[in-house]
Amino acid sequence: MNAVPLSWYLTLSGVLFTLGAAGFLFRRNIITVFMSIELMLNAVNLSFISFSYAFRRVDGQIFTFFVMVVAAAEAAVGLAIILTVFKNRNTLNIDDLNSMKDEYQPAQPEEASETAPVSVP
Amino acid sequence: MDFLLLSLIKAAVVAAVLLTTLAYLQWVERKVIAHIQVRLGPSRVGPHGLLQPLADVIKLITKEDLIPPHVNKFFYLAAPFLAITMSLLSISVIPFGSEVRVLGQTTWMQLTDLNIGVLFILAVSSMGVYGIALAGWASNNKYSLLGGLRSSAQMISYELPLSLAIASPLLLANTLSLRELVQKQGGFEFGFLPRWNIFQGPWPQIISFLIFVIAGFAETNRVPFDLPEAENELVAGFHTEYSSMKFAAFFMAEYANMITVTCLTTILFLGGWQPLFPASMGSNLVPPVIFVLAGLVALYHGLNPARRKDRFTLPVFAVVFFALAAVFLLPAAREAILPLFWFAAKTGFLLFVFIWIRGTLPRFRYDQLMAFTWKFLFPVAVLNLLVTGLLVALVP
Amino acid sequence: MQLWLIPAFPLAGFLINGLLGRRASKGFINAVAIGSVLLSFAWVLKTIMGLGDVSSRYVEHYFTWIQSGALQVNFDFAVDRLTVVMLLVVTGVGALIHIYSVGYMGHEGGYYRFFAYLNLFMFFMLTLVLAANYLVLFVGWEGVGLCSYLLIGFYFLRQSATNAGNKAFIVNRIGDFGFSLAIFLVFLNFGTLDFGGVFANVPGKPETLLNTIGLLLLVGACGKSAQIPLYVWLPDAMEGPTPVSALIHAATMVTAGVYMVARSNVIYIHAPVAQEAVALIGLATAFFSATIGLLQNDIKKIFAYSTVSQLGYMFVGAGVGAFSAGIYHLVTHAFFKALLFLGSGSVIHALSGEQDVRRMGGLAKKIPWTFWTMLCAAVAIAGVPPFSGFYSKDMILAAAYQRAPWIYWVGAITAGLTAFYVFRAIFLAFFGAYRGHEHPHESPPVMILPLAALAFLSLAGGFLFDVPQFLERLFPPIEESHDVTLVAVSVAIGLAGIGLAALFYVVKPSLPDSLAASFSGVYKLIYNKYFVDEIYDAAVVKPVVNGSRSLLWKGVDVGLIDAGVNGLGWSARGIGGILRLLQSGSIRSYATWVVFGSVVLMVAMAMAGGVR
Amino acid sequence: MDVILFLVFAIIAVLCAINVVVQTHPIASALSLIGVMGSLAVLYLLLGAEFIAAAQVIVYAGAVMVLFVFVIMLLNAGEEVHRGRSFVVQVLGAPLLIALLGLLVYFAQRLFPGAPMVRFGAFRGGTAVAVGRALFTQYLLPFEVTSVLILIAILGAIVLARKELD
Repeated sequence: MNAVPLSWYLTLSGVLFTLGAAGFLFRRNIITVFMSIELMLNAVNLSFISFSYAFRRVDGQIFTFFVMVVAAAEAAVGLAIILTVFKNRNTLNIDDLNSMKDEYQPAQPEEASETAPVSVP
Repeated sequence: MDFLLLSLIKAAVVAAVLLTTLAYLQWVERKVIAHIQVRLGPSRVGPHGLLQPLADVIKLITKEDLIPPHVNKFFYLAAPFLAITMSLLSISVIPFGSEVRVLGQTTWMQLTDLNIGVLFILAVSSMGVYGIALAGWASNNKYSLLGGLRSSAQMISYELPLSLAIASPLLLANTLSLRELVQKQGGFEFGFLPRWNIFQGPWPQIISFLIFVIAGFAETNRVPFDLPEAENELVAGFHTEYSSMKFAAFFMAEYANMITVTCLTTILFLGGWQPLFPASMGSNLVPPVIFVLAGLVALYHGLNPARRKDRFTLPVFAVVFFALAAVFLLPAAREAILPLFWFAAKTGFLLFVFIWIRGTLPRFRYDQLMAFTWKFLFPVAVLNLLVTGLLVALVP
Repeated sequence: MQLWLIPAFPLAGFLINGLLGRRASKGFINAVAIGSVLLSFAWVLKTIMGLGDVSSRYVEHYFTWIQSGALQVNFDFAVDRLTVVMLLVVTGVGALIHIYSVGYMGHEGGYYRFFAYLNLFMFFMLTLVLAANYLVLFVGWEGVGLCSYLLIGFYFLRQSATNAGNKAFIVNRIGDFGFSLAIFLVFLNFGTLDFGGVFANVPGKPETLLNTIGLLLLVGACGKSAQIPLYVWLPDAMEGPTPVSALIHAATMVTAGVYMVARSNVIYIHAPVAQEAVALIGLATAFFSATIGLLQNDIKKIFAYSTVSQLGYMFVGAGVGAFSAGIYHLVTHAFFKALLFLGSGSVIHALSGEQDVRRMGGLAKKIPWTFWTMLCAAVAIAGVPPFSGFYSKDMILAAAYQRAPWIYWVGAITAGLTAFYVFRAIFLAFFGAYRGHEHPHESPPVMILPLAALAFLSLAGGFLFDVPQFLERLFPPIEESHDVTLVAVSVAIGLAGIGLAALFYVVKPSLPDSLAASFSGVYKLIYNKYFVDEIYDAAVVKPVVNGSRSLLWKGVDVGLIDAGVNGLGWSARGIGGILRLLQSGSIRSYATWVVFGSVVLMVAMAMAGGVR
Repeated sequence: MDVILFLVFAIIAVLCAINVVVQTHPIASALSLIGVMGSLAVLYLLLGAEFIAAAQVIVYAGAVMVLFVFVIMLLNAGEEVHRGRSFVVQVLGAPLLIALLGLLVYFAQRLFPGAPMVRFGAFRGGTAVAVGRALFTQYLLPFEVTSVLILIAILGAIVLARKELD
């Protein structure tokens, strides 16, 4: 018992990924949701590294490296967006951020393209 | 189980030495600052205040452990331990000296040699931010929060030039292992100039040395970068709400960080345990001579005492110094202790510089601090790295 | 040899003046514009010195411009004797006209723009001349067309100027269409566009093919060189500043067609039908526009029709196989026609913008320099021996007689007409009593100097530069005729034209009006330029516009395309109306659907055994 | 030894991940996430990816998560409020996630049915040298493109966050 089957690592990766997805689905705080995404990315990274081990090639690790870089860039921009959203809406609850849904318009397609009201300072 | 046992012993020794050093470093700092400011410093507890650290420890332990209301208790308690853990962790990869033989065992004066040792230190030091940030946030105090935020921003900002300054000597040495890094700096150019990275061609790393030391000051929140605890603005910054041992933990973390930074500087730029000049020119005789001189000075002041108790204490020190000099002359012991001496000497000198600067320079303003790193240190570090890389690539 | 430097100098001038000229002083602009052209001229001279007698073709390869399948086009420049002649004319006459423009344009707005355009024109013209294959030539060809458009419309605030620019551009497009078809055909059948490669393979190709290519090239040449039926743009092009008329619409650009035909002489020699067509179109144009020129009253229009007529002469030369004679006439024409235009520019300048010859008169005393230089040009164009026009025109006529005597006769009569209308203009403008209101003043020396230089060239150019001999190895030899009677007849007809003009406009000024009255039908026809513009408008322009409006716009665009697009939009809206039910606005429900999708995919994968 | 290490850190990772999801306060979630990342770094080490392990701690734990903690502190994000609800999530969410987990585990077992055993030190292709060589030869173009991406991200973050000032 001095070695671990590779499938254990992949299973762990799957478990973490599912937990990340669960966080995404059930959490309402936008920052926590964002962190759940990072968790999912980490889970994927783990499987990349496992594959790298399985095939004895460095390529999987390179992929992980790129995922990290992209995650860093994503975090920077994403958190800046969260800051802006919070400043404009004063909420971090993801359920409150549903202005993409067209709730107040009747079913007439012509009137759907109403221009946003311009606020005059 | 030899390996485990040996490691445990080494860990115990290092921990003991390190904690003592931490305690006495504070005594040294107080003494040096006092003398810079033409005061005496601690002198009541023990001869020359030598027992002051012990007294401080007793005081801190027995003090009432306050937990303010409305704090986030878990994080409030976790923060100081996070800080001290992270700062002590990086000591584990620092090589203090070369190979030694003790009781038939051959071992390195280093807890462990990772072949990504430099990355390990970077990783651990980047985790150190959390202790401070959490402490600031969990205290539920505006001053603490501001101090914590300031501190984390400062540490993140200065980590960039710090890392870039580390990268240049790595390019010269072509390794990430700290032990190999020191070994690569052995030997002498032209018979006298040590091949330390700060002197070594093709591009002597003086610039990155300076950047590293400056960034090191900021990373350890020392004067002139001690904004997080600027008492006239923020009371005491992130540790305003901390008392007794939790405060001591932060305090120890700061000094441990100082020691890590100076050790790292020594290893990266000043050749670790490599001597200043070749043994053929008598570098082996330096420590005995120093200790003999110190012993003579102590003896002289003991014979012409300024205070009454000096008549007993100083001769005792003189004897200790003479004994040390004698140890350095023993061939068997010399092999083991000489590298340690050089390492300690360099690190000690750098620690003195830290304290010296604290006694000399005023504090930066916060915007100056940020502008300094982003607009000056960072570009210079990038430029230096570029030049180093280019020269390493071009010069065979 | 660095041939590329020749066009590079004017290009640099264009860039400097075009980019920095708005803020620069006039001195700076002059220095850059004239300096670049002079440098170019100097470099042409140096090149010629370096090449010795230019007995063979010298090619310089720069880079592969287009590499696509079988099509490989190199950006190459080449120099042979024909190119040398063209280079000297373009840079030499160009430099003189640049200098003249300093005086003429001195008080105009857009000074830097004018010189930048002129330099750009020089660049493209030199590229055209230096090109070593049809595509690079086409680049220069289109470039000079662009500059011509820009300069005709130089006074773009004037509606007539912009209209004239558009007209020139559009009419040239028709010619260019023919030219590009010819290039396609050449590539299709020869596999290359390089002059050397094409001409080496011409013998042995079917004659029909060569005739087609020749005729298509002729279409292109007709557009650029203002031949029937595409000549209509050139008279209108006189809306541009007079130096432009001299440089582009008399001396250089309009001769590009002749140059191109001469360059393709190998094709035409093996394509008799096409060559015949060149001769006929040239002859028709020469005669036809000469008659129009008889009754024009705008001094620049007179010379414009004269240019069309003389270009026709050159085509006749090329058409009857006397390519070197055509080029010879091109050179001499560049001298005297540039001089005529610059002189008329000087007259217009003296009269502060008056162009109508009926409101001139008696100017000989008031602006003597202009008068004498223009007189030189007039005798040269009238074919009075031993001036330059005599040599070239006589050579063309002689060659024409060898081919067909009737061509000679028509050509000779045209020469008489030419002499008549040119001297009509001279007599009306410089003799008699002054009929205008302005106070004429002589032009500044900077304008007179180029006039004098060109006058010298017009007078002496004929025997100074023996172009045919210089070009003799390049073209098939012309059968020399030493029939002195032919020469005598044509000279006599020319002198008769001058005499008639003197009779009509100096001795008995009432004669023209009575003649006009008695031949009023013909008079009206010619006076209105045979109503060609009106015919084109009715036959081509109106149907196209009306057809576009009723069929393409109302029918195809609204009925078909808009309906289709709108229908797509409506159906998209309809489908979207259903799908929008899924859009709850809640990210979490979207994410659920994403998970759902991936689960479905993975189940499918597991069932299909997709992974191992 | 390997088994013990794996089990210890796998359990830590899973517990921390669960904590990320169930904790109501974002900062607790963030710190748990750091725990996940730290234990994953150890697992990377076991898999022979030492450079990536260090990068994981430096980049993820040391930089990305600091940003998170920063933003949480800056916005003073408090406990989560359960206000809106989504019918789709409530009905479909849990079954779908269980199905997802089952499928992932199934695939993991089917892909590598126990055969490759992970021994620490058996694969040493993840040294800084190996990764660097791959990055600067085979993956040079993606690497450079990534640097451009980061530059753009920095600009974007600055532009977006700048609005805080006015």
